[in-house]
Amino acid sequence: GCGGGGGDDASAGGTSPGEGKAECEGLTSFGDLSGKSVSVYTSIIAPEDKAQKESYKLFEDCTGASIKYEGSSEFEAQLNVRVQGGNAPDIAYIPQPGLLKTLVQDTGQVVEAPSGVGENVDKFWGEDWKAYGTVDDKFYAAPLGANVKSFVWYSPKMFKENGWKVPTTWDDMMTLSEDMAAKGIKPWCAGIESGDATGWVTTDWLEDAMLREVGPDVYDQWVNHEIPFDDPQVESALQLVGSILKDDKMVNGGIGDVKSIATTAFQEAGLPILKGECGLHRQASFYAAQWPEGTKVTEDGDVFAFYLPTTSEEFGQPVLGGGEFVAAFADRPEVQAFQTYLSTDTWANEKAKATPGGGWVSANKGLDIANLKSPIDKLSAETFQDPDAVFRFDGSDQMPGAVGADSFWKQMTAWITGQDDATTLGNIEKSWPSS
Amino acid sequence: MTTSTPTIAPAQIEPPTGPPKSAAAAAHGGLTSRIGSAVALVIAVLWTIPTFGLLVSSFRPEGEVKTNGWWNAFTNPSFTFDNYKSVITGSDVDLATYFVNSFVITIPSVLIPISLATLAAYAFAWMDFKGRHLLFVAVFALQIVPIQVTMIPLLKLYVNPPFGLPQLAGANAVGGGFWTVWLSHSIFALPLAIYLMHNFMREIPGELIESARVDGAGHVQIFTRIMLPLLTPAIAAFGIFQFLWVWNDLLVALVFAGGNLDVSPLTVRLAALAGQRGEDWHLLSAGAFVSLVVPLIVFLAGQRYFVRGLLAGSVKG
Amino acid sequence: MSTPEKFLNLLFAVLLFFGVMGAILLLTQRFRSRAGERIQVAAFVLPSLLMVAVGLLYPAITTIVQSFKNRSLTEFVGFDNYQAIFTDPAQLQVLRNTAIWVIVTPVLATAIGLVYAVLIDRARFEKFAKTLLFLPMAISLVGASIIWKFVYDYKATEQDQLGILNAILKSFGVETYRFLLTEPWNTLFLIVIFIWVQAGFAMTLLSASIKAIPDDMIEAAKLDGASALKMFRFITIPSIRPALIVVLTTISIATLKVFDIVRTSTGGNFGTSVLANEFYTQSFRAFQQGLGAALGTLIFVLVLPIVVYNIRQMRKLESR
Amino acid sequence: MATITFKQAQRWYPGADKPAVPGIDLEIHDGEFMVLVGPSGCGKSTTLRMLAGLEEVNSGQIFIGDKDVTKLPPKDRDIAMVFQNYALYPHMTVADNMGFALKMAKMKPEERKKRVEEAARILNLTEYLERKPKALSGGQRQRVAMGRAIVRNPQVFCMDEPLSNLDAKMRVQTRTDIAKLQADLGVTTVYVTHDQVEAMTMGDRVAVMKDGYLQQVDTPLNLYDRPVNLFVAGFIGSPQMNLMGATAKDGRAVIGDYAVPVDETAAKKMSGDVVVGVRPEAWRQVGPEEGGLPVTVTVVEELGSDAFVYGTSGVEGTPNSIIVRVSGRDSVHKGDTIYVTTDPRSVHVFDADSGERLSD
Amino acid sequence: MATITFKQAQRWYPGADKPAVPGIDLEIHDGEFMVLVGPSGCGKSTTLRMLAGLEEVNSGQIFIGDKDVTKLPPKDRDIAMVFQNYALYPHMTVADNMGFALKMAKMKPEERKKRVEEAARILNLTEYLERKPKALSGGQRQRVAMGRAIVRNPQVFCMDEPLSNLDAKMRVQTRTDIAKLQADLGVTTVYVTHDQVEAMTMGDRVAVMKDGYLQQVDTPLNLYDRPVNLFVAGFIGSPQMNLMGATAKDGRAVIGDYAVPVDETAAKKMSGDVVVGVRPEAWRQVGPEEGGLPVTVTVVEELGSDAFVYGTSGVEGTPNSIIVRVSGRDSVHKGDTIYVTTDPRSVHVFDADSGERLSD
Ligand SMILES: Nc1ncnc2c1ncn2[C@@H]1O[C@H](COP(=O)(O)OP(=O)(O)OP(=O)(O)O)[C@@H](O)[C@H]1O
Ligand SMILES: Nc1ncnc2c1ncn2[C@@H]1O[C@H](COP(=O)(O)OP(=O)(O)OP(=O)(O)O)[C@@H](O)[C@H]1O
Ligand SMILES: [Mg+2]
Ligand SMILES: [Mg+2]
Repeated sequence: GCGGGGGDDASAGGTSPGEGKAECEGLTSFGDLSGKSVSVYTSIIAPEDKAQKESYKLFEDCTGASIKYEGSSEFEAQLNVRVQGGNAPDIAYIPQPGLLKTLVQDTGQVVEAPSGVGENVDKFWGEDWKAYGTVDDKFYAAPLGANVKSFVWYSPKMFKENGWKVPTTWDDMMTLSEDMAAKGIKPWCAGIESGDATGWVTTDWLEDAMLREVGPDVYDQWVNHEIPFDDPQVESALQLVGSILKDDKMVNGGIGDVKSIATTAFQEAGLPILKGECGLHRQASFYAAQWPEGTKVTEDGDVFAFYLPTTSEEFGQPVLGGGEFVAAFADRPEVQAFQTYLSTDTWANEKAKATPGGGWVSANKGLDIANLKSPIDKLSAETFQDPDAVFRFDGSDQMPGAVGADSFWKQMTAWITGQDDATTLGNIEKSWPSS
Repeated sequence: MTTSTPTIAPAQIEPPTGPPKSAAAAAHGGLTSRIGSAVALVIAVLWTIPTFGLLVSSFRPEGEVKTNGWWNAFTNPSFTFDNYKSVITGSDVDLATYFVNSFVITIPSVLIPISLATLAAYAFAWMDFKGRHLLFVAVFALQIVPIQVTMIPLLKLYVNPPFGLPQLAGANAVGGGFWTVWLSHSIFALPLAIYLMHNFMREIPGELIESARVDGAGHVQIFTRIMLPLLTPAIAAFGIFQFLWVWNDLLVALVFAGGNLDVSPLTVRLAALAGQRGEDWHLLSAGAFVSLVVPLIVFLAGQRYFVRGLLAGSVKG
Repeated sequence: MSTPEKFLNLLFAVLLFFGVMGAILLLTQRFRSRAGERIQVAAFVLPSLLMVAVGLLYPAITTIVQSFKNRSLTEFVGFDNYQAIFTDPAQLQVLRNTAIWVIVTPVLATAIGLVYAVLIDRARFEKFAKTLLFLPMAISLVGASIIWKFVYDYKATEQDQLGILNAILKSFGVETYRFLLTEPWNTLFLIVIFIWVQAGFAMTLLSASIKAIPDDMIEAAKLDGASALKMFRFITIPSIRPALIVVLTTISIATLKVFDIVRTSTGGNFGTSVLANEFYTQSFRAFQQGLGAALGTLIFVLVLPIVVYNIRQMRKLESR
Repeated sequence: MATITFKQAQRWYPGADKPAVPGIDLEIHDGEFMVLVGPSGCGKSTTLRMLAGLEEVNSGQIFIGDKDVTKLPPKDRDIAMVFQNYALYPHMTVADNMGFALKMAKMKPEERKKRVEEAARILNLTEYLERKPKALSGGQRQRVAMGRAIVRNPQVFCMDEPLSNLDAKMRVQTRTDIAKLQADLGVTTVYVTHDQVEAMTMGDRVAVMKDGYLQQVDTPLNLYDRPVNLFVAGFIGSPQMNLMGATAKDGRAVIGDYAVPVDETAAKKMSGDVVVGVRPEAWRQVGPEEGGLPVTVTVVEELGSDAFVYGTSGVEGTPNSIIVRVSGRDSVHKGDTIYVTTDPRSVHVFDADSGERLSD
Repeated sequence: MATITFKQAQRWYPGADKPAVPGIDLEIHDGEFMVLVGPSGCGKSTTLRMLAGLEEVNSGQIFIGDKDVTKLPPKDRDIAMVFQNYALYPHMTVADNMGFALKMAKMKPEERKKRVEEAARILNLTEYLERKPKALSGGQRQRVAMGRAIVRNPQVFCMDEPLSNLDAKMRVQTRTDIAKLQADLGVTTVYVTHDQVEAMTMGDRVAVMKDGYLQQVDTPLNLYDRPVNLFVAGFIGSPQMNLMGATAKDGRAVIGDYAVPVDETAAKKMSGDVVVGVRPEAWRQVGPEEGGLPVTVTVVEELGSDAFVYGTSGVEGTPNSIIVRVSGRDSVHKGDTIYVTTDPRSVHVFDADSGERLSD
């Protein structure tokens, strides 16, 4: 289907170059944008940027505008510099709601989303998603891509050989782990080294545990600092994580002991699964890209993922995830048109089609799962669209930078290398900015 | 006078053996003793092994790179050019374009600061004016300012220049964004360059400058005709460093090219090679060597300016 | 822009630059008299001064002012940021680490560069040998970060090793070692990386300066019976003293500013953070701009001893 | 017009405990060839460098012509200088070194070439024109330094020991060439030398310096014949004048048994202790009976043309060694005792305390 | 034992088109004081530097004592050298400069200090001991260079024009001190100088070089009295010997109307064109009627002690300028014509083609 389209407010008037073409239906309302260009700044770089650019083709063809895409590995810091330096891009894909908030509040240069975008978001996303793009009750940014973080990677082949089953409850999972340990395999492998972002993997662990142990509501309070960071409920969640990550029997399959988690690059952390030295690896859907070429990522192949089970039925099926939000720093018609386009189901499906190798999903309900090519993406999309799923965005990405991009990572890293639970949480609490 | 005396060459003199081929090092043993060579060798090996590992890795298939050490390549060799192929071809922008950008960025960013710095250094070293020591110290101390500190203020200036100057960065930048990059690199290089040049200049015997002044040369001529030739080694050394700093710079290009992909240097491409999540080491290692080629050539070419005894024969004492 | 356009741009810029500079110099050299001399001085130093004043001094002052402001620079908070730094044990450790970096790196990098430069001077493979030490300088940071990953990587003893150091340890039957994790030695292992990079810089400059030592002085020392070591101690070192100071100073300052090595290797974890890394993290990651500026200001302050030392050396040389 | 006037010009090197030149007063006429002599370290080079503008003048003034040049930069003084330590441009060939000043003066290349070649010819440097200073011998370097000055046509020549590294033949020849050139061009010249012959033969006048002070400025012959004080007497002439302590008695200067004849002026003026000076060549050998000063020969230095006899007189007050020039050869041998005397005309009498000349 | 033997030692600078020293053969006895003289650029410094081990010997050998040192590094040769360009250590004080070699030889500080002070005293450097070379005058620097050598007690001294920048008085004094030191220590010495007086008075033997070839190695007097060829004749002696083209006729050498008396050996050997040499001091002034060579005086150079008369004889074959030393003063004036002659004993006859000496 193709619904949506943009509201009238996004039209530049004139006759769209796409007028009359079938595939441009729904885009013609943007008017004639020939010769206009929109600059887009993102953290999505090669090789994944290729599919991005591909997915803009339709827009460019139909409106005549051109999209200038720039991806950078230094995106977060650079965006801030550019915005403060007065050289902001037209549009930026911001992966952290927390950063969006800072930009809105500190620089005042983010412009509100046009009404068409809001309508689209209301239509294709849940309320929670809209909330992440809203600051001080104003809606700024629509979600773009998304990923599921509550995944555990495993080797279907290895499971079959050993007669193991994919666990559906936390307890099952722990029993399975002990089984594995009994067989002489360290069940879990993990790695949190990520250069200057070292530690983010553990924050995901804690967030997943929070969702499962104390539920989404407390999770939200925690994220918004309505309860202190070192609340006893958080401590209990951390203990749950510790029962896996800080137990020498459980980790670190194929790599070393607990401490080796701290120095193992998250990219290589799951690889021991291929060698049969490790059974389980909790990591987001995008880890699919890490498997060496030739690895079959299917339900009965070399590796695949299952949903990280919950500890109780109480809070439904919490799903931790991440994604980007489309923030605009200009309100020129072409910018608004593009912004609107990105919030449509049209784009979501275009993007899905442009990504034949897989590795991209959206929480856009208009996304036709059939358009997704890879089994893991399908699994992700199904997870998002599962009516039972309770989605929560990555907590550290929503916290202020001082916590979410600094002390949370650092302290969790220190925690891995031996710091106790209370100190860890206490230190993070202390670092929460006062203003 | 009729003192045109024929040379009395003793009869037994054997015919001259012909001119020696090269400067002989025999009389200049230096420190080239056995222990010395051994120490040098150890340092050289220690310094090279890490890079060598990278070189080997750049020829290994992705799976191997990620799962076992590069030295295993010798016991069970499996080599491939795929990494280089993907580095050279694997992007929608031509690698050559990035090379061109890097060159266009680097050349003025080396020439401009060197010229300005040698001039300023000359003034600080050999011209007499009030407050010259103070100014020199101030300039030299500015080396400490990290680029990050300057990014936002400078960018603001470029985007909204005072006095109605044309906008240098941003969408309507003149020169498409190169100018700000050149300017910024020059600014960042100046303190160190002035400091280095000043110190090398002070080493030149004052008598040479005096004699040029008596010969009627003004500061400009002394600078161009005496200082520059005698400073070649220093200029070459700094030139090489500035070249490779600019060549390998990512930050300045990212900030001041201001989102203009048209002018992105090779490093931007290289950073992108790291992959979305920094996982593509096999590509990175190949990329590192692709971008290493040019600085290496510059270094090798620059070496011939590191000459010995430039001042020999000039003064006695 | 097309490639020819870019090169045209380049050519234009270079010609413009040299044209303007040439014109200024040609014009000013016509002036005689005292005032003329002053105009010449201006022509020589003003372009540089202007550029550093705008590009470095102004931002530095801004930073210092900002260091007294709050997180988002909206209001003044006095010395709060500094107080925060000096009362936080983690930040104190950062200061300590920075001190270790600044003391160890320049000395070792210069020493190694010097020894190497002297040893290969006049050697047969001089150029090649120099290239080897220079390579690390020329390799981009991304390259260097993988290089050192392949050196320091840790895997438990029984696993396949990716890091060569641990592979060596393993082959000697020693337990593998967490080079980047074990405090306080990990700071030293990070310093090794920077020494690896900077030794080439030291070597190149010192070698140029060694070549400038007058031959006849060396000859005189040889006749005076100086052995290789004594020559090094009594002739080489004093002769290249100014260059040594330059190299030490430059590397010290570079060390104060270094953050990318720490950032890419450990992210500042495991007690390895240094001032520059903290400054970067606070300013651009944590968006604590006031605190970041205060850390930046501390970097400026730390350079003062180096500046003072240089002034004193300059005075000494002047009176030589 | 290029007279040179030093007016109490002082140079005090920073950090030194006394001025190198405490204040020099000297007038050099237009076109004059002024030779500066004095012991090593007495301030000759400093004086020259002040004139050239290379040393700051701490107090006092210097004029070239009527113009006060005290504060003028060197390049505007139109002075050509030969540096004592050469100060060649190491990166330039000999030809470029010599042509540099002309190039600075924007002389045409052909004309420049001609002048350089001419100078090279005079200095026997033609075959080295394309070499760099590094590949030259000491004397060749010095000649290049010389050449750099003589290609020019300046107001003033300053030459600091320009010939010290040349062999005798070359030196005589160059000396003549310089003198000729200077006479032709009429360029005022200040010339520092240690060579007595150069000082005596080249200078229109000679200025003798000591410890930064001028002692005597006079024509060479006057300097030789009528040194104003003991220092000049001892300094000018080689081997040096024999200076002997004596006592004034009845208008004669008495050294032991020997009474030196003195001229009338001296005879009138002297009293008490005096110093008597006799040049080695002013001694006349006499028979033992004629009452000369007995000298026991210790060394005979044969110079080919003649010989210097060094001996002791044994008489109190005479120096350790008395030097007598004897012409011819083989007439005197080590161990001989000879008797020498002299004429009143050739006797210099100085006050023992002040060192001032008493004789006419 | 330190005789020095050069055996066909050759030095060819890289890049030069001919060897600086094509092959020198020279034996210097133990304890001998050998002076090297020759025109600027003839290879004196090169020879010295080969001996010191500072220049590679391209072919041939050098022995010190019985030991072949051709390939020995300089520091193992135990040679002290005074460099023509001083080569002082700019970063050391004068005292440290002079004491450096002693320090290298691990001499005790007190002993070192004593020796340095002693040398400084000889060289009048005591008050400059704490200065750096930069703050010294040219002559002071040269004395430091000298001091560096004399504090040592080496096998061989090599001195390359060590006194060229000193004033006459200082030079005479230092010359004597060096000679004395050398005699006391008995150190074999090779000494380069341009000063005729130094060469004649200091050397046990003098070696005359030209273009890298030895011309004559002999005692000073022999060199003066019996130069083996025209070059040596012209080079030794200042002002130089008058050399005149003549024709052999009836055992006499005829120049225009004037027939020069020659000795018997020469009379026998000579034929055709010859060159006749007469030293300036060998001329005797005669009356116009006595058949001397007429000389029209163009310049009279007064030296104080005596004068050199430069004149032209107008006779074909004579050089532009004939030099005559006249003693006394004021006897001859510009424009006069004087008549001079000489004795057969003082006449040197050379073959015009080969330049070889014909007279006895
Ligand atoms: N490094 C060099 N390269 C090429 N030629 C050289 C070099 N050094 C000296 N020469 C040449 O070799 C010849 C001999 O030089 P040397 O220094 O031995 O002369 P010298 O007799 O000491 O002269 P002087 O009395 O002028 O010092 C000279 O013609 C000189 O130009
Ligand atoms: N840069 C300096 N700093 C301090 N003292 C100096 C400096 N240059 C020279 N002097 C001193 O000043 C005095 C005069 O030096 P100057 O060079 O004028 O002597 P000079 O007459 O040329 O001697 P020489 O004949 O030895 O060259 C000397 O005693 C010297 O030591
Ligand atoms: Mg002097
Ligand atoms: Mg010489």
